[in-house]
Amino acid sequence: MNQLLEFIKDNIQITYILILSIFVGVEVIKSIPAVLHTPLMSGANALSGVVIVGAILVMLHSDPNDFIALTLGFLAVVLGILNVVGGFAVTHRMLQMFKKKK
Amino acid sequence: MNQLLEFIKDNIQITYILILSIFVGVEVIKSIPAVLHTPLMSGANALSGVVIVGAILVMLHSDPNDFIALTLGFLAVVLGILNVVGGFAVTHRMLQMFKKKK
Amino acid sequence: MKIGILKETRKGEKRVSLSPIIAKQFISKGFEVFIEEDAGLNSSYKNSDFKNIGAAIEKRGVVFKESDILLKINPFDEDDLKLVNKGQVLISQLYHKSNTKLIEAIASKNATAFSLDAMPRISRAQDMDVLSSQNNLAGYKAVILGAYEMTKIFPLMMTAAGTITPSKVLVYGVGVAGLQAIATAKRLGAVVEATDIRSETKEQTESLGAKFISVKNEGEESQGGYAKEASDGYAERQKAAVNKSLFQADLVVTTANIPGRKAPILITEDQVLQMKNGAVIIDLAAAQGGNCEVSKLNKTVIKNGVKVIGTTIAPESVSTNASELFAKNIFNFIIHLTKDGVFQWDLEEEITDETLIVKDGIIRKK
Amino acid sequence: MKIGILKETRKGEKRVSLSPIIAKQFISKGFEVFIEEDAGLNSSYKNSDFKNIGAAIEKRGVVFKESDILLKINPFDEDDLKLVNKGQVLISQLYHKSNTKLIEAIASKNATAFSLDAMPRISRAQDMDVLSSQNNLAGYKAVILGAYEMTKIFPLMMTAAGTITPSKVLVYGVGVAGLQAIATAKRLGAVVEATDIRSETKEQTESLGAKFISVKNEGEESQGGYAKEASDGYAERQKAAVNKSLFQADLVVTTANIPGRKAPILITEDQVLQMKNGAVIIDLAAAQGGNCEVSKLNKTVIKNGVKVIGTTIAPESVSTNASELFAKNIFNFIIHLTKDGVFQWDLEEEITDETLIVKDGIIRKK
Amino acid sequence: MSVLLSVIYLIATVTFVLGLNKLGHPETAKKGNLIAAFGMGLAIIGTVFIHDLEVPTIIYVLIGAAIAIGSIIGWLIAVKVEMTKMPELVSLFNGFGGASATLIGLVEFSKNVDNTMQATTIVSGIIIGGITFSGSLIAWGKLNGSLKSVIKLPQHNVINNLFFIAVIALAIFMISTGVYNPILLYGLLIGGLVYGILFVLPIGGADMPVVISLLNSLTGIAAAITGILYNNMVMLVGGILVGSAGIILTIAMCKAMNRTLTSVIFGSFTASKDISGTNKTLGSIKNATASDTAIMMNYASNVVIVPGYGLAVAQAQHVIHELEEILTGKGVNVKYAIHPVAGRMPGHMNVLLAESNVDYSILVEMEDINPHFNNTDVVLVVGANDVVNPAAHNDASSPIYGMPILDVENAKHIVVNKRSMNAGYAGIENELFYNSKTSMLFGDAKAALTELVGELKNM
Amino acid sequence: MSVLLSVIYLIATVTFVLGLNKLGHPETAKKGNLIAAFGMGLAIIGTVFIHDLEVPTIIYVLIGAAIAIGSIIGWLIAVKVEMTKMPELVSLFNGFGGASATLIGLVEFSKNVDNTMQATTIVSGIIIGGITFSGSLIAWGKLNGSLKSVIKLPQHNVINNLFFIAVIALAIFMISTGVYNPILLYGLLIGGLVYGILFVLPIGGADMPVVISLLNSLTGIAAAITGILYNNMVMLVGGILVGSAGIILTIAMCKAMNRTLTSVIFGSFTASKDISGTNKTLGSIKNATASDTAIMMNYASNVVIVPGYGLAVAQAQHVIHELEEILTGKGVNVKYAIHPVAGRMPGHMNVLLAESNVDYSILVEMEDINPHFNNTDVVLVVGANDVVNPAAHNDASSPIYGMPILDVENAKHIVVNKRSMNAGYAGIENELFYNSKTSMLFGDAKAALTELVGELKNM
Ligand SMILES: NC(=O)c1ccc[n+]([C@@H]2O[C@H](COP(=O)([O-])OP(=O)(O)OC[C@H]3O[C@@H](n4cnc5c(N)ncnc54)[C@H](OP(=O)(O)O)[C@@H]3O)[C@@H](O)[C@H]2O)c1
Ligand SMILES: NC(=O)c1ccc[n+]([C@@H]2O[C@H](COP(=O)([O-])OP(=O)(O)OC[C@H]3O[C@@H](n4cnc5c(N)ncnc54)[C@H](OP(=O)(O)O)[C@@H]3O)[C@@H](O)[C@H]2O)c1
Ligand SMILES: NC(=O)c1ccc[n+]([C@@H]2O[C@H](COP(=O)([O-])OP(=O)(O)OC[C@H]3O[C@@H](n4cnc5c(N)ncnc54)[C@H](O)[C@@H]3O)[C@@H](O)[C@H]2O)c1
Ligand SMILES: NC(=O)c1ccc[n+]([C@@H]2O[C@H](COP(=O)([O-])OP(=O)(O)OC[C@H]3O[C@@H](n4cnc5c(N)ncnc54)[C@H](O)[C@@H]3O)[C@@H](O)[C@H]2O)c1
Repeated sequence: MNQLLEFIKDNIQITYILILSIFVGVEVIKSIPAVLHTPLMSGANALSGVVIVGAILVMLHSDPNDFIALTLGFLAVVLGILNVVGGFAVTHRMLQMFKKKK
Repeated sequence: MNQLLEFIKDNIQITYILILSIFVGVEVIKSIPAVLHTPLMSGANALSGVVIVGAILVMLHSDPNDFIALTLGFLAVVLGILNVVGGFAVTHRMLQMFKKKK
Repeated sequence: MKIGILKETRKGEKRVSLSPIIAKQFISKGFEVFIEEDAGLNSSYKNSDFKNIGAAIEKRGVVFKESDILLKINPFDEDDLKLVNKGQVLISQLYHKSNTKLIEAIASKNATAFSLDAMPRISRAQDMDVLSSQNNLAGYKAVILGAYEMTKIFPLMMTAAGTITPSKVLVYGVGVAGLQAIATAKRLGAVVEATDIRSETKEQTESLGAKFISVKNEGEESQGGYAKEASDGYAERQKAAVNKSLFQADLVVTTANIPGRKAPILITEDQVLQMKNGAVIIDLAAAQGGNCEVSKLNKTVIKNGVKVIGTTIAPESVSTNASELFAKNIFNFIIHLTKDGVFQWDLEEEITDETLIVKDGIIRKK
Repeated sequence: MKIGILKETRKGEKRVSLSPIIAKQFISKGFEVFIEEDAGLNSSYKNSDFKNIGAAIEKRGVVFKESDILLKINPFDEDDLKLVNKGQVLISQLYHKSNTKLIEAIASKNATAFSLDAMPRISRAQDMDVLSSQNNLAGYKAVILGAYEMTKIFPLMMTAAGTITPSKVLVYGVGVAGLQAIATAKRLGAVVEATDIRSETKEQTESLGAKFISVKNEGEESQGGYAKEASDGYAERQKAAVNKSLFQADLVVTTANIPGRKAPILITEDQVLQMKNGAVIIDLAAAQGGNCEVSKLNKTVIKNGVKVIGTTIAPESVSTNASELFAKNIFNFIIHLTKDGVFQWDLEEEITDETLIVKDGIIRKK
Repeated sequence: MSVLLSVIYLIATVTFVLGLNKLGHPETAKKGNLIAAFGMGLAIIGTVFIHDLEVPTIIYVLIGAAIAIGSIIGWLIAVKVEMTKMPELVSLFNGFGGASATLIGLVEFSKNVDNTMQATTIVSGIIIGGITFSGSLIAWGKLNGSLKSVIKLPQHNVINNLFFIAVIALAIFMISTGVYNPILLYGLLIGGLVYGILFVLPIGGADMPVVISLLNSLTGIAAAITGILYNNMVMLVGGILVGSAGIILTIAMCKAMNRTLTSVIFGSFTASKDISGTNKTLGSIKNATASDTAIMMNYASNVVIVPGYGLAVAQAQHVIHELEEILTGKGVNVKYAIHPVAGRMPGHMNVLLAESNVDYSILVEMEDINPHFNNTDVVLVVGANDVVNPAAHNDASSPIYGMPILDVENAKHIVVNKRSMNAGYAGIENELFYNSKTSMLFGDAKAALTELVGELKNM
Repeated sequence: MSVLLSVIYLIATVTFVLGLNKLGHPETAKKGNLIAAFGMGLAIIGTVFIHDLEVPTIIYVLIGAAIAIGSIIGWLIAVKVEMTKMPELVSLFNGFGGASATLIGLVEFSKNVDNTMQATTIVSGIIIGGITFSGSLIAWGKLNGSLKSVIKLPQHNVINNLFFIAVIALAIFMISTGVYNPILLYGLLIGGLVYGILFVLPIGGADMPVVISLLNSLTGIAAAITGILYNNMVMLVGGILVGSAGIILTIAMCKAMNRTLTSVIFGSFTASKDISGTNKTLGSIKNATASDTAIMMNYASNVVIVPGYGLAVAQAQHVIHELEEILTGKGVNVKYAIHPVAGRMPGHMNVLLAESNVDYSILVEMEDINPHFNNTDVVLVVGANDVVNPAAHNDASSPIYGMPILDVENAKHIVVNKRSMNAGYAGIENELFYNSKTSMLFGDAKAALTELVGELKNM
């Protein structure tokens, strides 16, 4: 508990950011029609691919000779971008359904 | 422009907090029934009395002999707390109207 | 004050000018009520119904002799007048403009007479207005009569044995009776159209969910909420606008009247000949000469397979309700005219002034 | 194949077994159609209407001589049978169970006969079921007749001359006719209640917005969707449950039947005596003996101020629609029985089996 | 800052968000207010007691005294004031908040102006605080009637904008040159105060709530700016919340009044609205929105609906029945009052309501319902006019004088739905519409009732 | 971090919030997706190019290659896959995201474990990433049918929870002792992976979407944790957004399926729902919610309503008319298909719909509407059963064989509203309900249609 409090004190702004982000996430989603559940889930999934930024940083910071780090980093980037690109593309396709027909 | 960017860089977390707070404020309010406009305005008004915190800080930091600062600080606290207490109390009274009659 | 209720003598008339409920209200206001024997029978009021609430059932002669006020629905006739005494107050529908002889006879008896059909159509007189209350029922019954006479049903029905198309109903004249006819036909599921010379009736027609057939009105045909006689031009334009609907109609109800005049002819014989085989026309204006050229009062004329029924008897055939409403109108009227059981004779007052045709033998209105 | 349409001979009957539209459909399927002169007149079909679509208008004798199939609505009578030839196919409502003589006469002519009232009530036979199509119209017209006969109007009306309370309508028997009666009375604004021995009719009644009066049913009264004769206990319980509504009713429509039996008596004379003065009873079961003890077929009996009208004529009085629907039923039936203009005589098939009463002089059903 | 205070501020911030959120729903609004108040209390107490400064007792006493005085006065005013005076009170309190921010800025200016950043915050705090203070006071004066007329200078807009630009220019000059001259500062303060007055003066009384909401939002921003100065999170986040929520609320209020924000602020010089609601002798009318009406009805026990000819014209019989069913479902007791001559034919309303299956038992005749109005919370008059016109009682010269009417005036609230201020059949004015208990819900009956039903469903 | 990159991250964060917000409304959803994607692209490009590290070209090449490969594969899969396979694809992609987080953790563990804080973030990132990865793969397998059976160990719940506690205990042990042993770490990784499998295995196929949403939320949290490690705002805020929005979405999905989150996760062992939708020979049914139906109709060009006896029983004639009016108002072409024996008396539907004033011209007879169904986007069957039962065509043994029916099967979508799977008048099963184009909207017609109308009004 004390540690948590210490952490909060040391990272007070991060804590605010965390809490405010949670609020934004919650508020943004509440009361959406059920038919949008799946596209929204898919869109959120694509966003969670933001982890790719970390994967890129891993690679940028890797020693060109650190083979393991490079391989793992490479894999991480591939998987991350798969998540991002595939995620947005799938979402886009799902949302095509909502085009008003003539 | 440059200064603004510098500021953002130096205070990146504050900037995030600012922007996230704006989002929270906007999201929280959107689509409320018109009859709640006045109570909500009143409630928000009470919240803006949070400036009292600054007023208290002014007094806490004042030299006991700095007569002007003390007076101004005193006034600031009185006005601030007026805003807070009066604001919440008025809001509460307005909201009494929404009690379900039997 | 003593009120005498006479049995209606006109053929086919089933109403009576007072109902037991209203009789009771009169009595509780301090009036005495005398009912001619069997006066209410055709409106399903038994003598005992009246007796039970404290009215006296009497022979005709006694009623004439005892009463201060004599009530009838239809104009007093010669037989009645023989029994009227000086100073008695007669109330009924007198149609004084067309019944000059009757009015003179009343005057010669030194009696007083109010005519209910002369009621001014102002807001506060609405609850004394027998024309409104009776025409309303007439509108309803005209449609029921039509539905009864037709060989088709009103509503659309999609059934295993095929689809029955909805009947088409056309209403001429969107006054009190016309509106109620529209409403009733609509309820039964017919497709209803209507037309009138007064343009404000368009909105009223639509407010009942029916379609209005607009005829270009050059503004000269309407006056203070009432129709004037239509110009020839109007009649032609009306035919052009309405004929298509008329020739497809299964039921036509005509109610067009011009106060104090003969009813306008809106459907000529020529038009009848072009109508659908099996169609029915109910001419509620028959007593004023009829809106249809071929209609005869209280007769059914069949022309080219079209049944033309000239009638005013519609309210008579719902005698119970008609009598109730008439009685309530009369009650409101008498209460308005009297104070503590005595006539006020406030001749400045619009309602009294307009309806008081003969006062103590002097003819006030012609 | 040649179809001959006979003019109905029964008194008061206005229908005809074929309409021009359906005649045209027959012709387009390759049939020839012979219409007896003036057969359609009372349903507002002129001879020319038939002629125009290609049917032949013929004298009675010719129709009998030329036709392979002879169509009527009402049972063939002695006069008809004289003209029937060997091998002809007769189609009409024969009521074979109660008309044994007629059936024997047909058999003796070596003719073939289908009875439409023997149609099995299965889903795919619905579009050939004349009982349904005609009873439906009967239910509508019964209410119109009632509204016409009553001295009250149906709807609630709050007017300047007082409030007219809505009429109370009570329907006995919630079959095809009963349901349509409920719907029609409801449309006109009446307060409607209904009762039936089959408990599934409660939901059906409520689906039309009316109130159902439940009578405790001990389960023994219903069978395969049809009513059985009620036990005495049931009759008593029914009276107890319904009497309050009956004595307040302005209009009562009775439609209760038990297939192949006399109609049950549901309203006794004693009950009629306790009803409201001015009430009307329309007894649609009068032809089967009537649901009301005092009703007489095609007569209006007035008892204690209550008008009791025994009728089956309701569908006849909407002859145009009734004929259309009947014709459509017949069309579906004949199309079902034939293939490329020739009878199939598939005696295994339920509809053919049940309706084919006499085949080439042999009586199949009794 | 101590851990504890950090956590307290964090909690306070969370209560602010939750409180605002709950304030947006009728059912939870009261709770929301209490939650936010609790958080505010926490933040204040924490600020006073948790710090590592050496503070002389006298200061504590002063702070205590200030808080006590302010609290008592605030509480008393809030509890005593009449219900109808609440909006002006909000304006007054808001002005105090702005003044407080200004005062803080003044003190800090004399002590802590080390860098551009601080100067910027302090100066903007002072200006914004000043604007809110004076603006709010003017709004207060307008609402409580002491400032009656709408005062406009010629070319008011232009003058306003020029003045504002001048103040900003002065501020920028001061900050960028680093000349932190107190005289300049007081100049800015006065500039802010004057601009506040100029800003609010020309705006009409009916638009005041919008202005108050806008000023309220500004106060929030002033608080946030002060928060940046102290690097104080609760002030920063709380202030921004109020600022952004306030702007959105302002826009929502404009929408509800069918206006745009710019038309409120600048358009005060242009023509008034289509539906004129003022009559020389009868006074002015009050507009209601569908959701006002919905809330009123939702919390009523007895509602009476008065249908008239307009209901028939709009063919809104099905919607009114739906409204009635929803209210009944919420436990409200609903009746229809049927005037004998409502509509254009005898029984017009009966035909109409029977069509939508309204139960006969809740249609009540005039004589029977009239005594019941005393006891009615809300009367909804739909497309009726003459049949509820009190002239029938009061005005012997009126053509409807003597006609019995529905005495809807006896109810607690009356909402009248019609399309305009046009007269009915009798062609006469209806003073009921100008009654202080009456609000007008303008619009075609079908559209307006549909909206009303929608609002009620969301409650 | 450079100013530019900070700003870029800020912009990306804002696009995430806006994107999510817009994804919540049918009209703006597509735009929302694009906005978020744009922000993501910006963040990625910024990360690669804007920094002050000395990075050898080979690394750039590798990064470029990785991005190119991943993008192309992801794009191809997304574009090629059948519409019906999309949910499983989401699950697969989500698993990749989790794996990516785990891999990052593994690399960082070998390099940067200086303090408890870092250790905590890395370890939790690895565990959470592992759970999402294996869990998502299982979910994917279940959805695409390769993992058909629901596998449950005896006492599955207890085992699950004990296992989870063990993993956490191990993690705490490792962090608190500071013994950053790679073997322990791989133990934790495997622990996470196994737990992911244990967690998803026993959950039924119908509940998979909820599970995917939950795992998705976890991936977001993993990303956020990684963001803390790098003090990277866009990862932190983006991850938390996905995490919190994901949880809310998960709960909303449970609600829409009439379940609770706990019953999905733990209740997989208890009995199934009331309305059983599976029939040995006919297959299983699909449920629709009111809002599914509303969206379908909102975006349709031609809608046909098939009323039946149930509409009459529910007395829903007024609501269906309202539905029709709203759709018409939205430019949808609406017709009623009237079967000759729908209801219980000839003309039952006509009486009913006339009461609510439905225009006669849009009531279409069976023969006339049947050819029109090919061309119909949505058929809404309300309380009808026998009259749309294809057994009349197909099954010679059926009591309704030979009866003409409404050929609603020819339409693109069929929504059937009734209260249960009960039979109609003829007392027989209806295979239409098991058609792959059919969804069932269970509930009393009046209630269900009212909800539908409500949803449509909000669009
Ligand atoms: N019942 C009868 O037998 C009968 C017969 C003849 C005359 N009258 C007379 O008719 C009058 C009846 O009184 P009332 O109160 O029912 O009607 P009213 O006094 O005529 O008032 C109706 C009001 O409805 C409003 N309106 C019209 N269309 C509307 C719409 N689509 N949506 C919303 N509001 C609409 C109109 O105002 P806006 O234009 O501003 O919307 C109008 O002021 C009485 O004066 C009576 O004497 C009655
Ligand atoms: N029209 C006539 O003249 C006539 C006369 C006699 C018989 N029939 C027969 O009646 C049938 C008519 O077909 P149909 O499709 O209209 O009706 P149906 O086949 O009887 O089906 C009606 C369906 O409505 C549902 N339902 C009942 N109440 C409901 C409510 N409150 N809300 C929602 N759904 C409800 C029932 O399912 P749940 O219980 O699951 O809700 C039922 O399956 C045909 O078989 C026809 O042969 C017709
Ligand atoms: N305010 C009141 O007190 C009150 C009371 C009763 C009636 N009224 C009003 O008075 C008006 C007339 O009512 P009424 O029913 O007694 O009228 P009515 O019986 O005199 O005539 C019936 C209708 O026929 C129409 N008509 C006449 N000539 C026509 C022609 N050539 N073609 C087509 N239509 C023609 C008239 O316009 C009228 O609508 C109505 O508007 C009614 O609402 C008012
Ligand atoms: N599926 C089909 O093909 C089809 C076709 C037509 C009718 N039907 C059904 O057949 C049933 C009977 O129809 P019908 O109108 O020809 O019946 P009917 O004319 O034989 O009888 C009318 C009603 O009277 C009722 N009844 C009998 N004795 C009674 C008593 N003692 N008290 C009260 N009520 C009593 C019956 O239950 C029935 O509802 C109905 O349910 C109808 O829907 C089905």
